[in-house]
This record gives sequence, structure tokens and C-alpha cells, in this order.
Amino acid sequence: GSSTKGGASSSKPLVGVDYPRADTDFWNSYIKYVPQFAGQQGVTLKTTNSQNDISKLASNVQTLISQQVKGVVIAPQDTAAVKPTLQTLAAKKIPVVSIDTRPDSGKVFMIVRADNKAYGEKACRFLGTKLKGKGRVVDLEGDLTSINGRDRTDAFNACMKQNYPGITVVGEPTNWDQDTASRKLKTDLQGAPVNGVYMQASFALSGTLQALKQRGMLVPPSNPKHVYIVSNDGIPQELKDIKAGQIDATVSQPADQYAKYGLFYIKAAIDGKTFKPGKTDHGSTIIRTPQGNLEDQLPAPLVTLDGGSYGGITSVKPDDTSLWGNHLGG
Amino acid sequence: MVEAIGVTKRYGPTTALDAVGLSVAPGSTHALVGRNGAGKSTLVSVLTGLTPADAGTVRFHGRPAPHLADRDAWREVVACVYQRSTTIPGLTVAENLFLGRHPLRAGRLISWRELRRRARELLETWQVDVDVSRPAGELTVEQRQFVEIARALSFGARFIVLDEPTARLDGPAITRLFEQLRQLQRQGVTILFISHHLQEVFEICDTVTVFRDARHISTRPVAGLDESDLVADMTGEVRLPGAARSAAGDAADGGLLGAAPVMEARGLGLDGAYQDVDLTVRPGEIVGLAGIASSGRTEFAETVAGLRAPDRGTLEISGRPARPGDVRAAIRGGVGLVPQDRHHQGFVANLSVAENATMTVPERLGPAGTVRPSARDALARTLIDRLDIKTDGPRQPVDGLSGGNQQKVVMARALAGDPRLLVMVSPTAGVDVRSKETLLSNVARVAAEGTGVLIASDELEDLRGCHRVVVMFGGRIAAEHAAGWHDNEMVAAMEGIGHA
Amino acid sequence: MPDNATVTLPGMRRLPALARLRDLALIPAIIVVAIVGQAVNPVFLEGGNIINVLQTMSEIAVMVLAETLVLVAGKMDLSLEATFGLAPGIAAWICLPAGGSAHGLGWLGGAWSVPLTLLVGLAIGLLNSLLIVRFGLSAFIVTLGMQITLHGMLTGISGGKTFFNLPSSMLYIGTAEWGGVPVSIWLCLVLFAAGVGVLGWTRAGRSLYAIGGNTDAAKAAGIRTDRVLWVAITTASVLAAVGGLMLTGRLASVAAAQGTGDIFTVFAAAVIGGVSLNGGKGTVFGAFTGILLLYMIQNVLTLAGVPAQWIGAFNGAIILVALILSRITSGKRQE
Amino acid sequence: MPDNATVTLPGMRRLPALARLRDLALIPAIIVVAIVGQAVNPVFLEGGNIINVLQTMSEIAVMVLAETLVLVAGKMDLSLEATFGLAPGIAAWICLPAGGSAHGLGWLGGAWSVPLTLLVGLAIGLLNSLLIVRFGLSAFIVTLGMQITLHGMLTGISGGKTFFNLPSSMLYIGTAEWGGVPVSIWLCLVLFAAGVGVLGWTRAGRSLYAIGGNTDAAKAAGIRTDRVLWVAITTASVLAAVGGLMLTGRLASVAAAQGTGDIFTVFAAAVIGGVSLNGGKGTVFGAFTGILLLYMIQNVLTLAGVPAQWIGAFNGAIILVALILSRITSGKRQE
Ligand SMILES: Nc1ncnc2c1ncn2[C@@H]1O[C@H](COP(=O)(O)OP(=O)(O)OP(=O)(O)O)[C@@H](O)[C@H]1O
Ligand SMILES: Nc1ncnc2c1ncn2[C@@H]1O[C@H](COP(=O)(O)OP(=O)(O)OP(=O)(O)O)[C@@H](O)[C@H]1O
Ligand SMILES: [Mg+2]
Ligand SMILES: [Mg+2]
Repeated sequence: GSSTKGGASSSKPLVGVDYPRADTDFWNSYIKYVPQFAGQQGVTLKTTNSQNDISKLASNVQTLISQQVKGVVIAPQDTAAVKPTLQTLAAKKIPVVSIDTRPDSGKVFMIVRADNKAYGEKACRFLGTKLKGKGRVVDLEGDLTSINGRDRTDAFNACMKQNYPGITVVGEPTNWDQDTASRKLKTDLQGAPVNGVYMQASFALSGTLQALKQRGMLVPPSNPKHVYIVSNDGIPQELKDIKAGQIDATVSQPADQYAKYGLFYIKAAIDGKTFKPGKTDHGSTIIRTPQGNLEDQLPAPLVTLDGGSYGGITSVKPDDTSLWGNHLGG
Repeated sequence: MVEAIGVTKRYGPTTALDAVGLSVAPGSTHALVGRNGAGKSTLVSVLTGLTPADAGTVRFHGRPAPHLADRDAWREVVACVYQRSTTIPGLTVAENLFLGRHPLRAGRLISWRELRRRARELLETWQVDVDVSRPAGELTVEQRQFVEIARALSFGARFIVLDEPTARLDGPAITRLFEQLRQLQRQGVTILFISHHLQEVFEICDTVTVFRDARHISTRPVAGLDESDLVADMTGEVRLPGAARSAAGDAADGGLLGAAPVMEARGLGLDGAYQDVDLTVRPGEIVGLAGIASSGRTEFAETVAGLRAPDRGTLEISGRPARPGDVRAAIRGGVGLVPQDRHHQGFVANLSVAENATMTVPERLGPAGTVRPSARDALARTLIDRLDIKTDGPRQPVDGLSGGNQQKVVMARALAGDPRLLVMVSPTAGVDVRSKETLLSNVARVAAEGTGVLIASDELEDLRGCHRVVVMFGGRIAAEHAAGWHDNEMVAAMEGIGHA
Repeated sequence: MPDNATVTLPGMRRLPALARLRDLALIPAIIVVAIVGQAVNPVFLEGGNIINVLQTMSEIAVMVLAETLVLVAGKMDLSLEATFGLAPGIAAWICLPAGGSAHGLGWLGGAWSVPLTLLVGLAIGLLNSLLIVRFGLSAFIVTLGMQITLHGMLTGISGGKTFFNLPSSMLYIGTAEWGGVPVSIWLCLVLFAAGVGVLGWTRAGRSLYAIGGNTDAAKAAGIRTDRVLWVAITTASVLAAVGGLMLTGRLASVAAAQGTGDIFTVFAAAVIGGVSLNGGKGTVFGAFTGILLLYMIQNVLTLAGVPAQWIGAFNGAIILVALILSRITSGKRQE
Repeated sequence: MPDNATVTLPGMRRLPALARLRDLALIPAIIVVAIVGQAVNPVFLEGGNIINVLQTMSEIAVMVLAETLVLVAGKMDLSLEATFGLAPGIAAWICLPAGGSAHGLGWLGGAWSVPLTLLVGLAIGLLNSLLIVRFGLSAFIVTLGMQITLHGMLTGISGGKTFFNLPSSMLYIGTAEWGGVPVSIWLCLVLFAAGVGVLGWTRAGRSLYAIGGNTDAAKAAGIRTDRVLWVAITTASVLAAVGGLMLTGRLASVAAAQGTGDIFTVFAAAVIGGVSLNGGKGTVFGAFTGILLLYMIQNVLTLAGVPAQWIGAFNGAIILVALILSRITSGKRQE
């Protein structure tokens, strides 16, 4: 989204949004939503793209500042290295909303994210329940250098160890690359039988399905050879695959909500509103983080075919209208 | 002064030097001669600390040679003009001259103005007229050779090695070089001089050492020695030189009768090189194209071979108008070329002798665009025998050959296609006496078989076998001599004395 | 086998028959790895696993073949990895239905997807040749620029999304099997065999070595250097497109990042396999052993379950070791 | 200015004084970009923005300087980007307290962090030299292997996490300002000035050109080629470490991926700036204009608010355009 016409009037304050990257399905839907909600929230946009490079983020914020933005929305993929940037913004008294990640230090007006640890937890509960606590599960991790990837991995492993010790987890880092993912999965399929796969992002989706298909392991749940697949993100394709019984579950990241509430809170900050911990009007809770910032923890629903409840985790059906994947052009 | 004892050097299976000894007396000018591949250049690179010997010792003034890594020390005891160009194309002439010893100013910074000034001075003493701030890569072969010589002699070393310094120089240039050498001799500088021009040896050397097949054969005073003795030592057989000449002579009778010219140039002109040149070459005819470097002979020859496109005039190869600047068309039209600078255009160093020799005749190597190694090697072997190339076999990479043998490979490449017109530019540069005979007698033979030959050169030996010699000066045809001319009239003509 | 193999094996000048040995330089290493792999995990030498290794390497291997052509001719192509992604990407984009989750254009029917892929490869190759051969720009930097541009274009047209539900014709070579062996393996082997033949025993092939070794000399010998270069560079891009098609088929999708970063592996494989970056040296077979070695080691590492965070360090160390191995076996300084 | 600059400017052969003009080849382009930038967004030429551009480019620029040394000497170093990340990474690892969120070792006090960074750079440089100069391995592939290994090591020691709460001494050059201008900018400019001086006006510097141009000739001219290469390659690695230190300071942290992918920008800048990949040609000042041009254009794109998913394509296109520009202005075919 490029900058909408018309400079910053007091009614429509100028807000800078830095997109973390443009080369994944998830962040692209975010990029699509931001301009849509900008109008709704009544802000004017200046956008930049830091291409998953924290030093680009720093200099992009600089350029936003020199363009007199009244507030900044960022999604720092490196929660430590963003500190100096936050300090600069604080010095300039420019409010910040952090999307998707929780900066390790520094002051932000609001953090808007769905807890990545919850993703891993939910995936673990689903698989654990389906596999009745025993079997071999391949965890197609993201990139070790990505905080979100690590949160999902840690939560998944911790939950497995604690609740389903009978399940062995084979962790495979994939650098978010589907070729690597499918290569490693195939190699793992060579060894002992695999009963479940946890894909930490939708990138590995079709590579995984192909790998299983090639070995004739893509069979309905009724068949004992069925491999349970949990994905993550909630892109339209995943929802289709769940309906088609190709995969069993996914965790839907609220891309639309990220955009909506990111802009909502920055506007609020500019208008001098304040918030405090507790339930919100949009089914989420605001908590105070150890760093003393506020964090609006958006729900990230587990999506399953039957919409049942697994290990105490409620899930929704793939056609649930609340899912962003269901009302998106593509 | 310098002493090499039992020096041995091997390259893979090839023995380049076999326990050779050489001792050069202080103040003497010592010639080192031998056939191509005898090991001269190898000894040079050992004597100048570029390659370590496998065995044996080198001593200067009775002291052992410096450590290989200690380049400065080497530079003090010996300066050298190598057979292969050691100028750096990207750097200016001035910097090439003073590489590693740039004049410095305050703060150990290089003074470029001073550098250029000294460079100009240095080149003036050699009457070389080049802009010293031009990159060396843009100089002509002759100019570059002078830059190398000037650099070597300017170190002020008391021992100087010259490996075929005259191979790339024309007449007047060689005279200039010798003047300088005589001066150095008067200053008591010791010189090791390598050349395939034996008369040069007799002209300025006092002692001569002969190598053959990597071994030391003889060391004798030049005085009272005659050419045939040397050749005998070099070749290991007693045989009179000049066979090439007579061979060419025979061809002369056979040739000339050929009707339609194989090459006909009318008012050919290339800006900045030569103007309205009319020249025809008939089947079986050997035409010499004489002239000094700047005469335009080389450019003209290259135009005939399709390496350059003329600006005006017409050029016909065996009756059909030539495609200007299309080498492939020229080759298919029956033209064979021996280019001037073998390292630049002559061969692909890391490919085998066979591949290089057959590069111009792909269609003979196999059906439908394929190459049958057996066929290629067979063809290559015949060429190797024909030109008597000293090599381990058709599959040896050309960069493993000695200078002269590389030149023969280039010749082979030109002859491979049995051309109707053979164009050669300084074909015998750096080729030993016997090989020179082989090359020239081959020229005579192909001529006898009806091929027209155009030899652009300033080497009198090259020209002697020609039926007629056309002399170019300043880009125009200045004179023409039938066979049987006298050396001095030819030299005079090349120098442009009498006209222009 | 190309005679220039002898170049890197001075000790063997007298034994032309052994010339091709240079190509086998990596075979010992490959055998060692095979033994180690088997020791590490008995699964290693099982047919299933070997096929798995071969199939996963087949796509990159085709790029290695392509790069070898270009390197032998004395040029470089860094944009292959991008062509590898963009060619199938554009085909999918044009052939997938517009709207819905497919986000394509729906201009052409699915049957067009394969020809389109090759066409895109061809077009990119011609553009590269134009800039490098015709305009005389530095191959390294032209193709670097192209690489970034083409990656960017894929992100652009896909909007960063992955193309799913591809036309079945695109999936064929990536999924079908002949005699229990995936088509992509067959295709890869056939292409390499062809490569060995062309570079070893045809004029055009030998002319690549001539040009890579000394362009001026090649010109003076009547080789149409420019034309040969055009052909080589363009063929390479088409091959990269084919490789991309193979991967697309195997993964039944085109990710916006397809190919990103692969060029490093490609170069590593070629050079370890004995191809010189200065042109004129190296063989197709050597390049094949190079990529095979790298993938076998990768597979062993995965089977050995090397701690995740150290995988990267291992991969690098491997390349270094393989390099030193090939240095020792060839006994010749490298440029 | 080095006379060899004339090389790429045949038209001016007779005017040595104008030789240095070749270095200015990109200046017109830079001016054009400045004008366009100003037109696009009046913010462009404001002091704040210019400082922002200079600071963000300063770290990479130091790597460009390093690469220039190596390229002029006829070698390559792909591992610089990894040294750029690993050097400060190891320093942080050793100096940060053990346990807790810091995940360091706590072996040494924070005061050691800067010397350590340089030391690591030195060590890597020596290792590279050993493999390239001493063992005669291909520089390209050695440093490629090193790059992957070193990246891997950083991931390994950091477990993929980012090092933060770094010792203050590490932050200084990245954060402090002198006269309102960040120290990193000063440092970058000083280093480049030194580079121009050394390569243009000292024998050591000129010997790099000689070696890059023709090693044998350089040897024959009495230059200790091996020693010079050791120094050049090692210096480059140390410079990369310095660059990494500057970035670390600016971001007050070392990310596990620091430097990844930067090498492409580095090469692009150097070559656009007129440095030849075949060695012996190019100047430090030229390289500086190269990186400056690239970063200015990037900044203009950001200010112009180019649609996110097309940024990549633009960046690549820019390199191509800049390349073609420099080709035109230099009027010489490139290798
Ligand atoms: N770099 C090398 N690699 C392999 N063999 C070599 C190498 N250099 C020289 N030789 C071999 O060593 C022998 C001697 O070569 P050298 O160049 O010394 O001969 P030369 O006497 O200089 O001949 P010319 O008069 O033609 O220069 C030749 O047979 C050559 O094949
Ligand atoms: N022996 C050889 N060594 C190196 N290159 C060669 C050799 N023979 C042919 N070539 C080159 O390989 C290419 C293909 O060879 P080929 O003879 O088929 O030419 P071509 O492309 O068919 O041209 P034409 O149609 O005019 O014959 C040509 O550029 C040719 O110059
Ligand atoms: Mg010699
Ligand atoms: Mg043909």
C-alpha cells in the first residue's frame, strides 16, 4: 500500500506503518488490510517495507520521522534490535504500536499480537489428543533466527514433554523454505513411521502434502495409517484443505485484526486515549507485559473440520465467518 | 659472476633442465642458444628466482642465491627481460617502468608527476615515443617489448638476462637495443643473451653456450667459431643451414604459373593503418610484405585474414569478394592465418595441442557437428610430425610447450585446413634455426602445392624465400623487390630511405 | 571426455587414457560419505532414501548443469536461481484462474503452463545474453542485478503468496514415476548425459572451452564466439526454468521465494566438481559429482540428527572440506 | 589519483590530468538521483535524511572498502558479510554474562568486547589467507564455504537468538555523535580517505594493482605477491569486523542473521563503482560513489512509498540501470 493522497490534517493524522516483509502469504494479507482499515480508522498512511531486515526498519523509521508522522506502527521481527529505534521514537514523543512481536525493552503504547506460544500449545494439544499420547511427530520449524519460530517450537516441545511424553518430536529447522521442509520431511519419512506433522507456517503446506502423497500416506483419518497434519496461519488454501480433509487443523493468525487494531490503537494514542489491562470489546484481553507495556492479545482460533474441542482447546469450523481467510479476495 | 651448478627442473614428465651447469664471467656477454624447448627460458626463471630448481645450486659472486621470497634481494643481483611479457596491461607505461620502486615524496607517498617525468626520460633514451600515462595494454608488441627492456636495464643491476629480446623487435629497434647493450658492456655489466638469431650472437657476444634437450652441450668463445658449428651443437647433427632457402627456391619454379589470383586487393584502406594498397597473390606464389612496425603491414595482413574490416577498397579471396571482418568466412574461403601475437590470438593455453591445431577445421573432426577425439588426435599427429613440434603428444596442453613450439602449434592451426591462401605475421618470431627451417620449408612446400602465401614480416630470413617482396612504409606500398635482393637494400627500403 | 581434463592433472600427461580420472576426483569422497552415512543410519543406503536424495537434488542439479555451461564459456550467471522461481511462477500466474484463492490472471489454459515456463526461461536468457554479449556488461553484475530483479518480480506478481492448485501438466515431471523412479531423476540424468556428450564431443561444446580459455584465439580460429555465448547463456536459463518446473511439480506449488539462495549451492557444487570460475576448465560429469557429494552429506547430517542450530556451520565446513579434498586429488592450484 | 584510472577512459588518453575523471563517472548519476529525490519528496535533501542515508550505508560501505582491496588484488571475499556478523557476535557471546536472558559466557569483561571483535576479524582473515594464498585454493569457493560456516557458527553460538544489553564500549561508535554527525559516518569517511590514499599513493597500494593485473609480472618486478595478498585479505576481514561493530552499535544488538545477504550489495556497489572482478582495476573513491548511489536510490524509493511487494524488483532494476549508466560513462567493455 503506497501513501494515500492528502497530507496529514488534524482530523486524519499521518501515521507511518512499516511492513516487516512482503514475501509471505501472511504478511501480504496484512499489507492488503492496512490501507483498507486506514480509511475506516481515519488516518493517513506512509508505508515502508523493511524486508525482514532490522537495520532497514531503523532507517525506515528515520525516514518516517523526517516526514512528520504522528505515530508509528511496526512489526519488529527482531525484538531486541528494535530498542534503539524505540528510544529514538520516544525521544521524539511519537507513539508506537508493535504488531506481532513484543519488544524485549523500550516503551510502546500498545502491543497487538496473538501469542505465538499459544500457537505451539494449540498444535500440540490437537496432535496429542488425536494421537492418544503416543507416536512420532515431525515439527517443521521456521527459522531459528526468528523469534516467532522459536516461540512456537518451545511451546510445542514444552507442551509435548509435559502432557504427551509418549510422543517423540523430531524438530527440523527449515528457514521458512518449503523445499528444505519437504526434503527434511522426506528424509524423516525414511525412518520410523510418522504419525503427525506440525507445520509452523503455511509455507510448507503443499510440499508436505506432496511428500505424503508420493509415499501413499495421504489417507483419510478413518485409515490407521493417517498422518495428522496441523498447519499455521489460516490462509484460504489451508481452510480449503481442511474442508477437503487433506489436513486436519490450522491455527488462524488474525492478519485482519493486526491491521485493524494496529491502526485503531495508534489513532487512539494520537488522540490521547489511554487503556488499561482487562477484557476488550473485541473478545480479547489486554495484559501488562513484564516490560511494563500493554499488550492486546488477539485470539488465534484453532480451526478443525468438526470445530470440536481438543485438550481443552475450543476450535472453529473452517467456514467460520470470523476467520480472515474466509473474507479475503485471495 | 653467476654460476649454476647441476640445475635440474622437471615439469611433470618433461625434464626441462637436466643437471645443467652454466658460469658467466663478470663483464662478459654470454650467449645462450639452443633449439625450442632446450630449456633456456627455464634456466632463466631459475636464475632470476621465479621458479625453484628441483636440484642444483645457483650462486652470484660466489654467494648463494637469495631466498625465493626475498624479491628485493633478487632484484639487486639480476635484472631480466623475460620471453613472456611481464608488463601489466591495466597499469600505465610509467607505472610499469617503476613498479615497486615508485619515486616517493614527503610522507612516503608516491609522486606521480615525478614518476611520469622519469618515465619520459627513460623512454627518450630509447627513442620510444609513447605517452607514458597510457595503459601498457594499449601499446604495440614492439613498444611493450621496449618498455620491458627499458625497465630491466634501468634497475642498474650488474647482471642482466635477456630472453629473446629481439624476437618481437624490428630492424631499427634491434640496432637501438644493441647500441644500449654495447654501452652497458663498456660499463662492465654482465649480460646473458638468448636469441635464435645466430648472427646476433656473433655481433655482440663473446662467449656462447649451447643447450640441447635440456642438457649443457658446449661453452666456447665466439671468436673463431662459425655458424655451422653452433647449429651442429644445437641439433646434434652436422648440416648446413639455408636448406629452407633452397627449398623455397624450388617452390619458386613450380609457382607463379597459377592463373587466377588467390588474393586480390584493390585500393584497400584502413584508417590509421594503411591506404590504397593494391596487392595480388597467385597460387603457388610466396609474397613478402616487408616493413617496420608502423608500416601497416600487420594491419593489412589481418584485414586479409578477416580480423579487421577495411574502410575502403575491395578484397577478393580466390575470386569471390571477402566478407569484411568475418574470420570464419575467410577460413571457409580457404585462408589460413598465423597471427602476430601468439599469446593473444594464437592459441588457447589450457587446451591440448590437438584441440588448438584442429580448431580451424571442426568439420573434419567428425560428422554432424561432433568431434571424435581419435580423429582429432590423428589429424593433430600428422601436423605435429609435419612441423616437428616438440611435445609429449597431441593431448599436452599448449601452455606446457616452449615458446617456439607454441608458435609451431599456431602454424599447425593455420595449415590444418590446407588453405589456398596462407597469411602469416612474423611467423618465425622466437623460433630456433632448425624449426625456422622446418616452418619455412613447410611454407615452401604448401606453396609448391599451389597455395598462395603472404608473409608480413621484417625478418630477412622470412622474406628471403619469397618470390617477391612488397615493402610498405607509412601505410603505403613503397617498393617491390624480386627475389635475390640484397639485405641492405631491403633494410633501407623498410626504413623508408629513398622515398617518403 | 574433454581432453582439457588433463590440464588439471600434470602428472598424467603421458597417460591420456587416465585423463578422465580427473573427473573421478570426488568419487573417493562420495564413497567415504556413503560408508559414513550407512554407519550413522542404516536407512541411508536404502533404495527409498537414495531415491529421496537423488530426487531432491535433481532440480538444483539441473541448475548446476546450466551454470557449468556458462562457467566453461568464461562467464557467470547468478540469475539462474531467480529464473528457477520466476519461470514457473509467471506460468502459474498466467494460467491460474483470476479471483478466488488462486490470485492468477486466467489468461491461458493450463496446457500452456509448461511451454510458458520454458518461454520465460528463454526470454530471460536472451535478455542476459543481450546485456552481456551484445552490450559487453560484466556478466557477474548483470546477472546479479537480474537475480534481484527477477526475485522481486516473483514477489510482485504473486503478491508474496504461494501459487497453489497448479495445472496438472505442470505437476507431471515433478510427481510422475517411471519404473518406480521419479521422472525428475530420469530427466536430470538424461540432461547430464547430454551435457557430457555435448561439451565433450561436439564442436559447439569444444568451442565453449576455446572461448572460455582465450576468446581472441577462438575468434581468430573462426569460432563465432558471440553466437556460441548467446546459445550457452540462453540454454542455461532455459535449463534453470526446467529445474524450476521440476521443483514446482514436486511441491505442487510455487512459493514467492522459490530458488532464493540456491545459487550458492550451485556454485559450490560446480567448483568442488572441478569447474573453474575463470572459464575453459571443468567437465559436466565433475559438476555432477560435486552436487551429488553435497546432497549426500546434507542427507547424512539430517539422518544423524545434527543439532539444529549447528546445521549451518556443518554445511559450510563440508564445502570447505570437499574443496580441500578436490584440491588434494587434483594436485593443482586453483584460480 | 592512480594513473591506471585512465584505463577505462580511452577517449582521454592524451589528458592524464583528466585521468581521475573516470572516478567521477557516477557523479552525474548521483546528482540526477538527488534532483529526482528532491522532486519526489522535499524531505530528501534535509540534513536529517541525508545523515540517515549516510549512517545506514556507513556499515556496508566499510565492507565495500574491504571488498575493493581484495578485488583489486585479483581475489574475492564472499565471507565478509559473515565476518560482519560473527565478529561482534563472538565478542558479545564471550563478554555477556552467562545464564539469564543474556545467554553469554561471561568469560571476559565488557571492555574486551571491541578488541575481541577486531581479533576475530583478524583470525578469520588469516584463515582465509592461509587457504587462498598458502594452499592455493579458489578464493571464491573458499570464502563461500567460510561464509556459510561463519553464518552457521553465529547461529550456533547464539542458538539463533539475538545478543542484546551489550557492553557500552561496543555501542559507542554506533551511537555517539561528533558535532551532530554520528561517529559511524566520520569513521566511514576516514577509512575511505585512508583507502584512497593507500591504494592511490603508496607502493603497497600500487602493488595490489600489479598483483591483480598480472601476478607473475608483479613477482618479476620484485613485489612479494604472497605477503601483499596476506595483508590485503586479512585487512579486509578486520574492516568487515569494524563494519559489523558499527551496525551492532547502531542496533544495540547482534542478530543471528546480521550481515546475511549483504555481500550482494557490496559487490554491486564495487562493480558499479568501476572495480573489476578480474583484478587490477578500480579505485576506492569509485567504490564509494557506487555504494552511495545505491543507498540514495533506496532512500528515494522509500520516500516515494513504492508498493511493498515491488521493492525487490525495483532494487534489482536499479543495479542494472546503474550498471548500464557506468558502462556508458566509462565507454569500456567490462569483464
Ligand atoms: N610451465 C611449464 N609446464 C610444463 N612444461 C614446461 C613448462 N615450461 C616449460 N616446460 C617444458 O620445459 C621444456 C623447456 O622449455 P623452455 O621454455 O625452457 O624452452 P626454451 O629453450 O626457452 O625454448 P624456446 O627457445 O622456444 O623459448 C619444454 O619442453 C617445455 O615443454
Ligand atoms: N574444433 C572446434 N573447436 C572449437 N569450436 C568449434 C570447433 N568447430 C566448430 N566450432 C564452433 O562451434 C560452433 C558450432 O559449430 P558449427 O560448425 O556447427 O557452426 P554452425 O553454428 O553450424 O555455423 P554454420 O551453420 O555457419 O556452419 C560454431 O560457432 C563453430 O565456430
Ligand atoms: Mg624460451
Ligand atoms: Mg555448421
